[in-house]
Amino acid sequence: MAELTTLAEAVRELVRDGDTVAFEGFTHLIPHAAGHEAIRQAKRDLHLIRMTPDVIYDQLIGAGCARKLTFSWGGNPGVGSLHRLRDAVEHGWPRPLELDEHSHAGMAAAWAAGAANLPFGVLRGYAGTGLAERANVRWIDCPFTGERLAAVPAHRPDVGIVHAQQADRAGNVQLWGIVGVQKEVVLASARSLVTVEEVVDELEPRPGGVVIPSWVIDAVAPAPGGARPSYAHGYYDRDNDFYVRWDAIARDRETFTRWIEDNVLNAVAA
Amino acid sequence: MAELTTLAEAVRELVRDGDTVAFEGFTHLIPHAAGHEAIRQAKRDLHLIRMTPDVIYDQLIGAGCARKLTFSWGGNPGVGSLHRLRDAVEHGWPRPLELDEHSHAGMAAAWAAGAANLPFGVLRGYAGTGLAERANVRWIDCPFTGERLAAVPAHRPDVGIVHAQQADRAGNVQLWGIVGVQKEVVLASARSLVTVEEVVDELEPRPGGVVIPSWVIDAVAPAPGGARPSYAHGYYDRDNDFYVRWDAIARDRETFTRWIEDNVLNAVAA
Amino acid sequence: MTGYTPDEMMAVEAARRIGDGAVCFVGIGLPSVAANLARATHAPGCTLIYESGTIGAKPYRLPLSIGDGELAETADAVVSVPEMFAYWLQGGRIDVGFLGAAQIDRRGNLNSTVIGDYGTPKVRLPGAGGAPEIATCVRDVFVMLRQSPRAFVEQIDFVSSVGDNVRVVVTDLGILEPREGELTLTRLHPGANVEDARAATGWELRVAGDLGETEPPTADELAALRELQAR
Amino acid sequence: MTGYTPDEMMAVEAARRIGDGAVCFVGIGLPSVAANLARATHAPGCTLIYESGTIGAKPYRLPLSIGDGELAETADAVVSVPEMFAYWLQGGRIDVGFLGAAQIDRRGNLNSTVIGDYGTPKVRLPGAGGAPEIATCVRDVFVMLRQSPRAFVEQIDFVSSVGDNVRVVVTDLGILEPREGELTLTRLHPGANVEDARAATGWELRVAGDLGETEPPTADELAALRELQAR
Repeated sequence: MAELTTLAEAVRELVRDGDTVAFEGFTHLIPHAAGHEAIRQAKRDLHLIRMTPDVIYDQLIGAGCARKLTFSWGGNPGVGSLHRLRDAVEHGWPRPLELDEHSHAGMAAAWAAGAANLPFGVLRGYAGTGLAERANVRWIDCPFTGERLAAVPAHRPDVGIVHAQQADRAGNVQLWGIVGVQKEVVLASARSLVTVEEVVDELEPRPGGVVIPSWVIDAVAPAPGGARPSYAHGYYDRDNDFYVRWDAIARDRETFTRWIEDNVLNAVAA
Repeated sequence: MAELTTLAEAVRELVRDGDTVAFEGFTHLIPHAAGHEAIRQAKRDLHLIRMTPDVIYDQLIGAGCARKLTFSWGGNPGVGSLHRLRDAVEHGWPRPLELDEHSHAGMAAAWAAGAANLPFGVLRGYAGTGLAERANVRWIDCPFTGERLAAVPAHRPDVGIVHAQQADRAGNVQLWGIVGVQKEVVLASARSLVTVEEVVDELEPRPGGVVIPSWVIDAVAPAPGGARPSYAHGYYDRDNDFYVRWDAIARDRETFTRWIEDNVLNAVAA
Repeated sequence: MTGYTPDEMMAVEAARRIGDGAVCFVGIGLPSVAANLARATHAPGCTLIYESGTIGAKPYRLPLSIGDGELAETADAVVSVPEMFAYWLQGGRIDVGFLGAAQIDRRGNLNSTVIGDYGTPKVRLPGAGGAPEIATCVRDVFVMLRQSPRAFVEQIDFVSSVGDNVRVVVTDLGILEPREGELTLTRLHPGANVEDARAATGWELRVAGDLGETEPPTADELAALRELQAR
Repeated sequence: MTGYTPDEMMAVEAARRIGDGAVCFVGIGLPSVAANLARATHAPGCTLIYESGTIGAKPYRLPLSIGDGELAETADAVVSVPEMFAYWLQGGRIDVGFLGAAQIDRRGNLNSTVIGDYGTPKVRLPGAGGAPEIATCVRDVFVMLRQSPRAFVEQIDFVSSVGDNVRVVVTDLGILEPREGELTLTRLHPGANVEDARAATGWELRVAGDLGETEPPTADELAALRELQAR
């Protein structure tokens, strides 16, 4: 059963230095508040996983929380580069960042395999690409047809963190709109935290709603606005201007550091 | 794009003698009307696939349509045996029936693999059982951990037939309630037919609704009541008494044959 | 309370073994009765999962099939069958899984496939269904099976599922639990004796040194059970 | 109609190549403009799929990200990301997939991963994302890319996706199509000439014997495009 707790408490209890942690969210419900809490608590040596690391991962990396990144597309969507990610990869600042790079299809298969308690996922993928040499991909032959297919190791992070619209008081969670890989992340992770826009008396069944039962979640923490500048379908829109502004903020180490101080370190958890 | 047609026309065009055909439905939305149409059209030498062949498969088998059955549980739920299935297996009446037997988990993995255009599905399964020797199961080693896992060949039938509650006039389909493997069957099959309770102007998004777009379906045919004696969530309930009555009807070859004549051959398609 | 049937004893005893908060994979028949009785009495927080895809079903009436509409209507979530088997069962999310069978051996291996030879069967049974993976993927397998020499056999005709995770066999005569890898009579239901149990077992049945007696169904348990079945 | 921008020419020309009824896997930027323009004009029956999981999205405004809420609200179905990649992309359900890149070679191989050496990059690009499997699983790959010697190179620094299914490259100068396995200039946009195209290509660009000229955007096309972008 999920414990209803605070964000600060949940991050303190669940995330340990050196852990493999996924703050997931595919273009929607990105857990910014939880990422900020990890920066505030100065988590270190994290191996971060996410299909589409964007601004919150730029912040975690620039703040020195990460030693390794498993990902498939790391950019500021519609804007350009993630300058903190690039600085870490290109110049080792504030520390070098090891990359474990996949395709979206490979990452999606790795999440599904993790949720299904399989050691690997299978896909028709990677063939002919440079990722086939760089990524942690191996090849298996179909035992029936002999066809060669790609295999990726399952994602089984220590901690999976996602954001959702609602939880009920028993800790059951519902999200809707674009649902991404959120359910898979919770199921694939040894420990899980779901931050939510609000806690309600009863989850009302909705078209497209995905319900994650309380008993597969470790902690649920209210974090209203916890996806901003990403969005929460039915609650608030994406702050597209912020993504554009982020480019200038992240381009310079000092501007970035000041931004983190002003907006994360000296801010209080929701 | 799915063609909106009649059940008789759809079965005539899509199902050919000797085909591998799945009339699927897991405890709900079982496509009885389509099965009856196949009996009326005297389809022969079919290789039938279904996780839970029940009364409609007993009828198809007893009527001599099938040469082979791929399945995981073949009974009359809550009642007992399928006497026509047993008679075919035990005594070869009206013709011998080859069995290709799996577990539910293996069948589910085979459907998911078929929908995903993979040649095989992987699962932690079959180990230690007699099915491991009897079923078409092979073993693969995880290329990362060395763990041994079971592999099953993907289901890729010639024809997949399912029943759903609604289609719109463009042939998009929605089903809800227990959704089973219906989406996978449509996607895994070379040709597909969806029979529906009704054709509506617009599909209204519903909690738990699964939408299958028109452009992955070959034919949509109205068949009101087409799941009876199974049920269609929101339309009518399961006729539990019929399942009980079926036991006596199917127990005897003559009673069965008369029932098929009276209720299928001399009935008209919806 | 004096009068109760063997089925009632079995359902009550199985229900008692379901902890509050347990996640149970339930089939139709006695297991569904037992799980719903537990939910109606001491274990309101247990979660019922039917392999049709309904997670957290809360049926008011006992379902007649694992696909009853009420299971979907009352469930916390309904998932596809591939997801049920991959993410939930194989994912290791289930605490208790119920199995029945036509035959059981002393290791808890079960046969629900065929009586006689596979190729030329005396009786073709429905088949294994979910059993092979339920038996290995859930933490605790509960078997519910009336005891008879035809069912409790020295050698089963086909291994539909393996007995490694079988924690208890609830019969109409008593309780068998694995002791040093062999199903051993650990309790008798009121009115049954060791001779009955031995006579109903096709192998040389071991009897636990600390053989106990099952609590008969309490008035409350019976009332709850009968109320449930009368709905 | 005389005035239009190179981007408008690219969007219009890409849109024209989307048949009514085509199922398109769409990214953000010009591909999304092109696909939505096709839907608004000659191909109302085309299906737009965004890799965020929205099938049959019908956005009124051009989305700013592949995850815009309007895509989910207007979609026929929203599926999980694993399902999108397994059942729909790998399942072979997509007719047309759009790709962009930082570099392309004469075989249509694309680089969106890194400029320079992988281990010590000059520029770390965002990465391949969906491209490796889009490139191999859809029937027809459309590339949209402004032509320059930095982008159209003899040797790309990293193969993010392979060019086997690239059917057309729409640039700001013209159209390249594979002829005998090599991307060949088959059309010039109005106002561009072969020398421009050669100068903007890092390899010895082949020119088709039947080199044609692209229809300039019609008044209707431009009006529809601008109306779409003004929303």
